Amino acid sequence: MRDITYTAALREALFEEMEIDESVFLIGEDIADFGGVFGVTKNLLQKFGRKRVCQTPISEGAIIGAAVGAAMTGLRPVAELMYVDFILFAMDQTVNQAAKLRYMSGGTVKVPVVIRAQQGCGTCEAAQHSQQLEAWFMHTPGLKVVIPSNPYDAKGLLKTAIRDDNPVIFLEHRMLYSARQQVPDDTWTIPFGRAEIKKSGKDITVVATSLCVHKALEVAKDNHFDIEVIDPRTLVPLDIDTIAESVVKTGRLLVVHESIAQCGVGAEIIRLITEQYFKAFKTAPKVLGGAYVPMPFAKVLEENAVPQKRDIIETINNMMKE
Amino acid sequence: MRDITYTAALREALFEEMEIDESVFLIGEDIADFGGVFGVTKNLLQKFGRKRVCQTPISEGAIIGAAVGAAMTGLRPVAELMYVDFILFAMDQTVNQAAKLRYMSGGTVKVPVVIRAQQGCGTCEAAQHSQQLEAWFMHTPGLKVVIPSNPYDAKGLLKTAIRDDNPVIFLEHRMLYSARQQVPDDTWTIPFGRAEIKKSGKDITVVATSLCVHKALEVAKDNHFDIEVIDPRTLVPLDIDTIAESVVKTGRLLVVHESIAQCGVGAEIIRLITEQYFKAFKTAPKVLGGAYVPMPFAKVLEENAVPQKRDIIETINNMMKE
Amino acid sequence: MIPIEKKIDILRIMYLIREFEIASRNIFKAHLAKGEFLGALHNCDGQEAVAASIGAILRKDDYVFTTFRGHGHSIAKGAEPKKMMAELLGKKTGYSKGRGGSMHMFDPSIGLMGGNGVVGGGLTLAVGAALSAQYRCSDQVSVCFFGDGAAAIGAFHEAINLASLWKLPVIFLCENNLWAATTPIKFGCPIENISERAKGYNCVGKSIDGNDVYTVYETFLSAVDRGRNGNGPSLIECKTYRHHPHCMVIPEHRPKDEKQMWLQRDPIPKFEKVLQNENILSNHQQEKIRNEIKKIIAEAIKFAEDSPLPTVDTLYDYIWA
Amino acid sequence: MIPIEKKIDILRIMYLIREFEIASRNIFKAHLAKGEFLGALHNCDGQEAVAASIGAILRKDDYVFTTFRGHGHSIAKGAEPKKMMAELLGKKTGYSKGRGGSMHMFDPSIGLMGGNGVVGGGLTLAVGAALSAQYRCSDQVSVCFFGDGAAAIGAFHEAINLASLWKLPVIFLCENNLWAATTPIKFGCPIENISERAKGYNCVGKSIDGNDVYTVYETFLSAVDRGRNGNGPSLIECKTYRHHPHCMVIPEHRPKDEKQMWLQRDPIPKFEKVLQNENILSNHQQEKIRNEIKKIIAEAIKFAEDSPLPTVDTLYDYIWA
Ligand SMILES: Cc1ncc(C[n+]2csc(CCOP(=O)(O)OP(=O)(O)O)c2C)c(N)n1
Ligand SMILES: Cc1ncc(C[n+]2csc(CCOP(=O)(O)OP(=O)(O)O)c2C)c(N)n1
Ligand SMILES: [Mg+2]
Ligand SMILES: [Mg+2]
Repeated sequence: MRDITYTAALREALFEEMEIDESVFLIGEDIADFGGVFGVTKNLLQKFGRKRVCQTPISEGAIIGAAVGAAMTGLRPVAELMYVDFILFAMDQTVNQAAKLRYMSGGTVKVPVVIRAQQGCGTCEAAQHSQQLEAWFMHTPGLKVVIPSNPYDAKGLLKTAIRDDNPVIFLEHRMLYSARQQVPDDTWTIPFGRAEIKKSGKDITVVATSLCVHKALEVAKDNHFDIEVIDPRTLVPLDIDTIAESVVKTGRLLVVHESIAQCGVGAEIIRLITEQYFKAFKTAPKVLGGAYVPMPFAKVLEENAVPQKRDIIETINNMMKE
Repeated sequence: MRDITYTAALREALFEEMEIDESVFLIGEDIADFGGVFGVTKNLLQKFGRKRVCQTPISEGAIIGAAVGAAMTGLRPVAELMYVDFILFAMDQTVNQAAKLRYMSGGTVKVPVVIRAQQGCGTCEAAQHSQQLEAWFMHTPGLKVVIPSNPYDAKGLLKTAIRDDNPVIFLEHRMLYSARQQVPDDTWTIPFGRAEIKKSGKDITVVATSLCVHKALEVAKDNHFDIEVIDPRTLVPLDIDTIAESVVKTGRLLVVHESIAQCGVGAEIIRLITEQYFKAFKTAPKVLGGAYVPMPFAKVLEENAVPQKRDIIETINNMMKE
Repeated sequence: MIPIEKKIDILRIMYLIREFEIASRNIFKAHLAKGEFLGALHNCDGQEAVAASIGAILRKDDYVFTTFRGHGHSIAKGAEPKKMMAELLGKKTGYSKGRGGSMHMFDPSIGLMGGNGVVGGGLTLAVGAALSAQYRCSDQVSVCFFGDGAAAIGAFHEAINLASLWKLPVIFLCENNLWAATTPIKFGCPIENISERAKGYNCVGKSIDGNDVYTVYETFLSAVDRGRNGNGPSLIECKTYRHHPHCMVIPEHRPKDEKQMWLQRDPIPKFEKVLQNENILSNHQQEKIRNEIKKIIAEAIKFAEDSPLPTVDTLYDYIWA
Repeated sequence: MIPIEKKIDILRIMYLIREFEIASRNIFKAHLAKGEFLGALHNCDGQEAVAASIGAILRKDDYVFTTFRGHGHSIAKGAEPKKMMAELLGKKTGYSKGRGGSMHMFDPSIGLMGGNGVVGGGLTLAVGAALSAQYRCSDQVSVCFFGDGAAAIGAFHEAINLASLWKLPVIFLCENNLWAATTPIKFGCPIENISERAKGYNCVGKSIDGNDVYTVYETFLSAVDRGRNGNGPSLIECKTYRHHPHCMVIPEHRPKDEKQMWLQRDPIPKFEKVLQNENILSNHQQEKIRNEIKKIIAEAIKFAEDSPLPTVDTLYDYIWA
């Protein structure tokens, strides 16, 4: 075993897949000489050269479009968006094109592209640098959506994403880049669609994503209730069975994520479980999501715009009371 | 009373507001001489001239951006997008800019822009012309979302939208343009945030939007269950109280819309009602939404990708059995 | 310069495109009369010289990204009329198995990378295909068709900028038919020749008569050479005209005399005359080809009509690879 | 040509910008040392000649759309350093009441239409403000600042095309500081002068020395006249350089000699020398202004530090008008 960061884990995944498969290449802003603003692609230029580490102008539409076109014609591009907010300049390419090309072509076209994007909050970068858009992508048929919460998952899932023959949106949280974890010495992949029970418990099921997995785990650690914490890891495909099984056991469901609650991932999970496992509930399921507000700048406001440990504790206490 | 189409209702709203307020103007593709591909702006050029009916190049980003910039500086633009699918080229302007400018500026900037967009399916135009994106906009703090289902609502809500000081996404369904209705001779407005009970009933609450309101009403008309049909009319703000009251009465909730079910409007309504009125449910609430598939071309597939009357009937029957 | 057989081929393809468009309109009208709407139909009659000339130069493995008005480009790239016709009717045997319709026909095996319902939607994708060709050290080129209207979309700028920076083998082929839906070119573009924009990207630009086969052929040939030889993209603007309104549901609104003038420049009789003057084409031969084409179209219609619709249980097929 | 007081004003504003930037860096560093991250800070030291010259020409009611690197433009447009400083600290008294931070300072009452965190995010908005001016028959102009990096974004194309078509009073002001974050201009733009693109839109384009006050002033003045007189937009490229890395968290990576060369072209000593040669500026006067500026900055810092943070109960304020 060895200790690596989330950033290093991602870099290892890129490195290994680029070594194995010549058709894998990187495309994005500031990714070559500098190694990416968050350092994920550091040294990959030195190893693989400019042909495979393509540093672009600031043209998000062309970055994603070029990646999609390359994917349609035999390559396996991994595009990097510095902040997911900037995908708003590339939504046609992502949603009208990447997501739909295979279906519209009756299965004759294949689009094995990975779009890595950094998202999250916690660094006071305000409304145009703090969106978390996984719910939109879940709402878009044809996109797989991956949202790893730790180094092990990040590496294993990114390798799987690169090997997947479909467009994958791969969402990294910027407060996780420095997260460390013990991982095996040799390499691994993680299949899509397998949630992980990060801590088992019998009183309440907490489904959390990305950074919130850690908040939920901390709450679970020294709580007087026996909390089960599940990380779906991939939202499309979503391992609803693991969540359902847990809810059947605990009778209580709380979903926690930083992205906006309205029409969000939590709402979707509640819909799925409620429709099929309604009788399992001992109490009303609940979502703790981002506040309905463009992300404010000031720390004191930013902190209060996303669920914190105290909110999770309070909500669990209330739910256990009912 | 008189009989008008949805198209005429929208045109009346534009006409009246343009007459009352010099700062209202129209901007979009093919809207001047031709009067818009769906005819909504017909004859407005003749009445108001090119200054107020601005026909643009095919530049969705610039259309929305220019409208937002004009709104920031004293005008009240009404932008038209021929198909909501094309807003994917204007997402930065809509979501990063329009939705956030007021908040980011601490309330010093005002963005009274209306973005009218046509959406829907039923005309075999396939995946890039059939998206229905209201859920995304609900997920975006700072945007109001209006989705009228008949001529009376279309006119009254569009007038309110134009007078609103915030960005409003106004979503018209293309199969509704020819819908007719008896309306008053004089004019009217409809406040945002007031759902309408289109038919009252005591057995089950059906919340439906846009074209699905009509399907739900037809089902309700000759059904042996006493169905209550609610049309929220505006999704932001959402009149959750009217829905909740109904569910408290009926104990059953079905949401029907054409847009994708995953992370959709129905999921959100279920989340809200479940969190607060869980005990009211006699049976599991349910969403009938668009199939998880890019919209297919062939009629036989397209029809089966969105809820039809038979689906509503079947679902209600199942829910009433439980 | 152009081999004789190639010239005849080009004419043949022009006929085929024209007949396909006529037939597709008839089919759509017939269905409409029965109350069946088959979606949007954007025909390209009048613009055949561009598609056919280009088709005659491209290799099978070159890429073509077309638009919602893509029947001509598809036929010129080698698409089979019967699978196209079947797709128009939403049949299981169509190019996209009924998922795509008129705007979305794909056949990667002949380099046909599909139509696009989004104006300018193919611009950046074509750049990606060219990047892929460069990456694989193949000498394929990637051709992106777009209209005068599409030249106003931001993706145009991003695509040509990236292609020029990376010297990618893309040919940006703008068919300037003077109108974007109901909007005249002067409402969309403040300069005379769209190709002038090429300079702003250190890219080669040419504006030419798009109804003249030889001109299109020569210009395109040098652009393809440029691409294959690693000398980067080209922006070619072909001035042309569509003979019919924007799509089936939009009535004619263009000035009568403008249309009349362009009908007189119809590329098909124009090219026939050229070939007759060169003594390459006899009346008899012309008749023979036309008859062959008619037969192909008739067979395509029959194939399409006889083909089964997709079944509802296949709704979810082809979302994932 | 430029009145003497105006010249001194320009220098004053250049000093003010420089001192503001120095102070903001110090504050950020001090907070960082305490483990408090104040978001991204993009300073503009080195680019003051552009902002100050332009500010000296614009009227209060003209519009300015700036970027994430917008302190200089804001100060030049008349923003108060104390409210800016307060916003940097996320205080309730800041321009955006703590919602915006460094990248998002707005004051419509002085025509400051805000910074933008999105590269190129302001381009189309500025066109809208110009449209509004034209619509209201005011003779305001709308200035959009953007970087060399932003010139690659599709919105650039859509914005300038629309502005040219409609002859809108926009000045597209590109500060080409040779780098976009860590990317050199040659990776982003295949031509020497970005302003050459203006021709492709029938728009006036000029590339100039952005570190020379008089050049910027004259060029900008004629662009403003053009706009006010209804003669449409201009694209002005000012070649300049930032003295510091892209933002606080990115280390310096630019070639030493390039930086050294540009430091020698620092617009402030350069303009001081001009004024001294013109006998407009004495050492004493210079000292006096510098001291005034230092005082303004010190007061701004005190104001900012003394101001209260927004309270949590106001989180949802200012979403809706
Ligand atoms: C992004 C986008 N905006 C608008 C439309 C609607 N639309 C379809 S075709 C068309 C006109 C296109 O004109 P042009 O590019 O000149 O192509 P042509 O129809 O002349 O072949 C428009 C506006 C669209 N499909 N996509
Ligand atoms: C659309 C978008 N893409 C990427 C970024 C990240 N980013 C912020 S500033 C910057 C570089 C901008 O360069 P330039 O336009 O030259 O302005 P400068 O920083 O030199 O003032 C980048 C890539 C962004 N904010 N927005
Ligand atoms: Mg055209
Ligand atoms: Mg720069």
